[in-house]
Amino acid sequence: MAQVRFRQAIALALADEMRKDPAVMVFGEDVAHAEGPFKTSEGLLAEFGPLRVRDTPISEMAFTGAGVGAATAGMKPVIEIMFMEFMGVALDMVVTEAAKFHYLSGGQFKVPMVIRASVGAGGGFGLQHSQTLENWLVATPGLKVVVPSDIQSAYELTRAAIRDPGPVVVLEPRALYGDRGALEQKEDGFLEIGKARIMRGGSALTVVSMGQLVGKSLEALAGMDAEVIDLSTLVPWDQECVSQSLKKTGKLVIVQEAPISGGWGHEILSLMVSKHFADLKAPPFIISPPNTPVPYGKELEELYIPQPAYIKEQIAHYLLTSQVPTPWWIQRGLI
Amino acid sequence: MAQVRFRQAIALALADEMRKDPAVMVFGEDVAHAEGPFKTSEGLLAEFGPLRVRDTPISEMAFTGAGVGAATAGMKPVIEIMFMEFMGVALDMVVTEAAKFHYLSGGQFKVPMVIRASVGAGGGFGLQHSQTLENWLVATPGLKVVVPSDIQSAYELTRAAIRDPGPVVVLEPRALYGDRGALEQKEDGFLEIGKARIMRGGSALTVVSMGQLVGKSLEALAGMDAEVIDLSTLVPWDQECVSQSLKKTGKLVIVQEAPISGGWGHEILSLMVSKHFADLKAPPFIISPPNTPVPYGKELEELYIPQPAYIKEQIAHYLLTSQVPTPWWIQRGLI
Amino acid sequence: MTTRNAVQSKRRSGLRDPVEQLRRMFEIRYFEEEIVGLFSEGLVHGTTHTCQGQEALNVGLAVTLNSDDFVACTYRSHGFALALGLTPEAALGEIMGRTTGCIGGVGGSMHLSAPELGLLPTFAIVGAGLPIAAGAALAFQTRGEKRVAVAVFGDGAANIGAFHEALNLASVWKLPVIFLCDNNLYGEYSRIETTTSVVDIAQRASSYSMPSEIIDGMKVDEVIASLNRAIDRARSGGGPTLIEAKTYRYAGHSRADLATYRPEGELESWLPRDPILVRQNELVASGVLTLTQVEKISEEERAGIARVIEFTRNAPFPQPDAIFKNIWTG
Amino acid sequence: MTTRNAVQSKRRSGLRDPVEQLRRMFEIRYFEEEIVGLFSEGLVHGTTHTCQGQEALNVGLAVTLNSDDFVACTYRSHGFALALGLTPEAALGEIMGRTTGCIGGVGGSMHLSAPELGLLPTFAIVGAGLPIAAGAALAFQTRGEKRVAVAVFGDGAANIGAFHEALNLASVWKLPVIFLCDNNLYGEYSRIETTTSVVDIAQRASSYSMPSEIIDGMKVDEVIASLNRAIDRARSGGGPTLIEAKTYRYAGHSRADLATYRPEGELESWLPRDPILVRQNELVASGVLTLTQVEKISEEERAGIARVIEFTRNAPFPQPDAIFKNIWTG
Ligand SMILES: Cc1ncc(C[n+]2csc(CCOP(=O)(O)OP(=O)(O)O)c2C)c(N)n1
Ligand SMILES: Cc1ncc(C[n+]2csc(CCOP(=O)(O)OP(=O)(O)O)c2C)c(N)n1
Ligand SMILES: [Mg+2]
Ligand SMILES: [Mg+2]
Repeated sequence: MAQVRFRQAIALALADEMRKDPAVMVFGEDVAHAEGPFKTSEGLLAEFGPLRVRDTPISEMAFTGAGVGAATAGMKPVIEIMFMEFMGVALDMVVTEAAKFHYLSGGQFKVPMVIRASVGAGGGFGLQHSQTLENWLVATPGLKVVVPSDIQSAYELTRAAIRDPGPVVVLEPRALYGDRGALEQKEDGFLEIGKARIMRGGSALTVVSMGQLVGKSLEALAGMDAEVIDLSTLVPWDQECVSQSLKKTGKLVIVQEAPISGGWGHEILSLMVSKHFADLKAPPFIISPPNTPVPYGKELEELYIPQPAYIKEQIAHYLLTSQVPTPWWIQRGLI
Repeated sequence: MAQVRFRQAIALALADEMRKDPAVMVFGEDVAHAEGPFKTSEGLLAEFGPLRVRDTPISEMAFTGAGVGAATAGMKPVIEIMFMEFMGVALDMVVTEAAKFHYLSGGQFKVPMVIRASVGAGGGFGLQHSQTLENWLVATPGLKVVVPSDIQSAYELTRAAIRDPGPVVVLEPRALYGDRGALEQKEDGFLEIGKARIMRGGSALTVVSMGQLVGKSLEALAGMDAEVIDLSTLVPWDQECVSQSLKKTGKLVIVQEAPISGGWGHEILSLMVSKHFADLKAPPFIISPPNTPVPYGKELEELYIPQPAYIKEQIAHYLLTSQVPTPWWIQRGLI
Repeated sequence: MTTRNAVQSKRRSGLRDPVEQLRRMFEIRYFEEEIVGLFSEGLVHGTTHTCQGQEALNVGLAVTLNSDDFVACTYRSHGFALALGLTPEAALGEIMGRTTGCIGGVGGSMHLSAPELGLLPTFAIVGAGLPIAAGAALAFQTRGEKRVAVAVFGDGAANIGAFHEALNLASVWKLPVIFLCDNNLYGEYSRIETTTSVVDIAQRASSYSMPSEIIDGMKVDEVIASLNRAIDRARSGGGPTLIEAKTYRYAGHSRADLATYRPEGELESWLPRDPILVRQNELVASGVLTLTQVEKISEEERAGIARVIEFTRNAPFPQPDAIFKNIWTG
Repeated sequence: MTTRNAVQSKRRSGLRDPVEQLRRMFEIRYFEEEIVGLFSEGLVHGTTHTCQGQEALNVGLAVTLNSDDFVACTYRSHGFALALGLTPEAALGEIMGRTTGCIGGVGGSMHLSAPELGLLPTFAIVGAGLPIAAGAALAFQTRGEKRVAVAVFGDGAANIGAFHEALNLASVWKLPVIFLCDNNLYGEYSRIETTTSVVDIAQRASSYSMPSEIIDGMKVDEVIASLNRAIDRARSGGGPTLIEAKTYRYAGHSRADLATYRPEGELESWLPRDPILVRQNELVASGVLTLTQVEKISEEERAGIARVIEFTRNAPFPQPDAIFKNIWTG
């Protein structure tokens, strides 16, 4: 199997779909000639030419909207939002237009569009370029949201998203772009949108995570009898998979990069508690960053993001006591 | 006490603050000469003149940003977003700029700005003008969000929001604008931002609601021994108040207008479960609309919004069985 | 559905006949006049935006486009939908929230849609249609098709960011899209000069090195001629055009708005230029129709709308299962 | 802090002297050149955007504004911050994430702030500064103050919606705001003509009935003269102005970008117009300075920056409690 970087897995997924389907096109800021600010469209302009691979002006509203229009007219556009925060100037096109077009046309128009956005902390980009902000995309029936967590899922979810008949947002953990590893290129049998991945089986505890925290969770839980689930799709998320695991373990921990207030984990926890109250052996809880902006500076940013050592310590305490552990910022008396 | 409409309570709150503080100004689409699309700025232009009360072009990004700039330069702007969905073309200014400016200036700049937006279903405005979308505003440390539920809280929260030294979003349930009732105008002692309101005491059950569903919940629970809490502030919400009630009742039900997927109630439920697992006597759950767009048409829209009869039936079943009741769309086999 | 399609394509193709154009303008006028009444009756829920006085623009656009061209209109689109061929039954059914509506009654007055006629779901967010029309044009260009897209928007929409971004993008990519500004002098309750820093919206085309025209939007022939120039340019790879049509919104902004904010006599000053009046006078003057024939057409259309209303009053409301359909693209 | 304020106001007021202007341009140039090295060393985390070649704009702006006027700049603002008076210690401290930084090291290179100098937190979202500067001007106008606000933005930002909305709003309300476009020919890796439908950004002023100027942004005197005209207009109630300064971005867009996408010889063609070279030649020609004195100033500034780097290398990193400060406005 080829050794590639996470960012290359995305470029390969795009290229493989573009070869298969002439309707697939890619545009965004500096995705063509520069091959992407994060080099996630390497080789595309050279192979597919300037009609299907285009640089755009700095106009997220216009080119996201252009994606909606092009999709409605039969193309399968993949557009790139360089940093998730920039969706803040174009959200209308994603949640109010793309997500609702199918319903608004009585099911006649389809919007087979992919919106890729890089998310998350760890790169030292500061508080306006480091958030995950999945919350902008929820409460929007019709819009799917997937989050790759490793090289293989980046490749497969990207291809699955392009083949999906509706709008799909792919949130790419920026911190993983440089990761190197094996990639199996395939033509079908991709990870399904809407299906979670059991990354490791276990019986003492169910850990649900997403994005860059899946790897950190796996590292943290090495040697522990924990079932680690990569949610992989946030909307619609795989209730069945989490349910099955929870029935077995009776203990649920969410590990998320989103801040504790407003983060995605609450929905998982809430719905699972309503459904499996009787199965629970201990209080479920969420491991997350504190409710603060993402700090600049290596040390503080590393502290902000739940790291394996911290996850391990929190979960060890939980398994030992069946009590919800105290987060580091309370332990240290910082709030 | 004067009998006024909900929308007038807002106009009175604005007028009373403008009289007290020359820094307060109001702008938005048709808020001046037309006195607001929903008549929530009645009389302001006449009394305070065109410098402090301004109609804007259809430019949410510009006038929301102008609010941020004016606040930073010492004014206390109150801007109006006619329908919450329109924040989708200006979200950047709210969550990425206003909410982060204080932090980004090392605490030296303040953004004492109020962003008013009408929210919710019930008016037959269709699926792009009927959502609550609180989820756009969470996961944003620094931004406060309040939601009035009746005439008195509309008046008091609006004044409290204007006096708050930071940015505050006021989400006004559009369906309540026409409500008529008593208003006590006061010069201080307003509802505190960050404090929930216990609308009715009770010991068998804790019901947490917000906005137009507070009234529906109160109606639904008439005669039941339920403690009904109006969250009133969504960010930062009053954990202490809900905790105290839950310790007493051991049963928690959230009644929300937001759809079940992505709605605000999950965070309340999730954090309370982690904290009060041992106190829970039955599975907590959420009563909400289905995970669909808001339908047009009186009957369907009424069905979509949890009505008192439905809330009552759901909670009666819950109290009887200590089991989570099945929502109507499952009962009817609609999904 | 297929029978509706047949009727619709006939309504569309027939429009090349000037007499049919007059007939359609009557249809639109009476349709809109009746809506106001139905709203007061409580049969139209929520809100509605009518377009009396702007029928020449509705019909002119429909005449010049092919059915596989795309049109992005606004919440004020009953007239465009009818002109493009949508049946009054399908339009009123939607506005009154009945299953006979073009999307089954779950959308309402602001949300008409007719893919078979090129009508995109009409836009309730100001400015949203412009980038999306540009995107449709992008698809046509990328596939080497000769189709075009048109974005219809108001004077007020020319102040929103999406307008600027869409026109720049369309110009840079030379997209086959026409930006048709329906300048009816008002954005909601605000007159254009109170919100807009130019007198003519068309002036803004220079910011995008884009050709532009200012036309009398009350004259159907002038609308047709101007659109044909722009459409020919677009189809032949010449890129986008900005057309500003000067029109007037006879009614208020929405539902019960009486537009008391308008200067005394402004409406009256526009009435002599009424698009229906102008067109009928032309046809009578050129001997194509007699006044009696015009009267007859007018009465037929009035009666037709009355029948549609009767039909729709009795049409069924959607059942709860309708809420759950067409959310996730299958 | 107060001592820093004293130093800063001296740095600001001293700038009226042409020799100080030259000195400050050297300071900015050496500061930016060193940043690149510090980035490679891993001492600057994340990203950084430098402004070598644009020092005339930095200094020209600082000379013309009062300290109570507001400035909204972008992520590319080390030069503006230093010109406005921020100490290199406070700037580098922030860029290197130390407690000595202007916001204590929690912001980084894109996030400088100096309220005491009128510098708003610099903007990392393209276009965001324009509406916010207009809003500051709105506050000044509403209170009847003679203060002005300036929004500095790039050529690429002229294609985003916020630009359009802000210029229209500023024009309609006649706000005392100056929109200063730093046209350095590139937005990230894209040359202006590939993304922008006009040759001169200033041309877009006509869409807002706004006065505009195109100036040589490499000449500090031309920058000062143009800004003074616009500022006088704004202070006297004449409303906003759009100024387009033609400059050139010597370095790549950010951190390690070598700008290999630039046409052969483009950079070289700009070097003879280098703002420092131009200013120093003027001063030597007019006998204000000798070449030796220029050399001395240059060496002093180079040494000064070296000292600041030494100082900052040893400055402390913020502690965890810093993350929790200044979130909620007390
Ligand atoms: C982004 C956004 N802001 C505000 C509104 C509310 N609104 C609906 S129609 C309208 C006026 C639009 O005026 P114009 O563009 O001239 O079109 P007209 O109604 O005159 O046809 C406004 C402000 C909206 N729908 N979307
Ligand atoms: C809304 C938004 N889109 C994209 C970006 C990413 N970005 C940062 S700088 C930049 C280029 C801006 O070019 P220009 O306006 O010419 O300013 P310059 O960098 O040349 O000073 C881009 C696209 C951003 N920060 N914000
Ligand atoms: Mg108009
Ligand atoms: Mg530039």
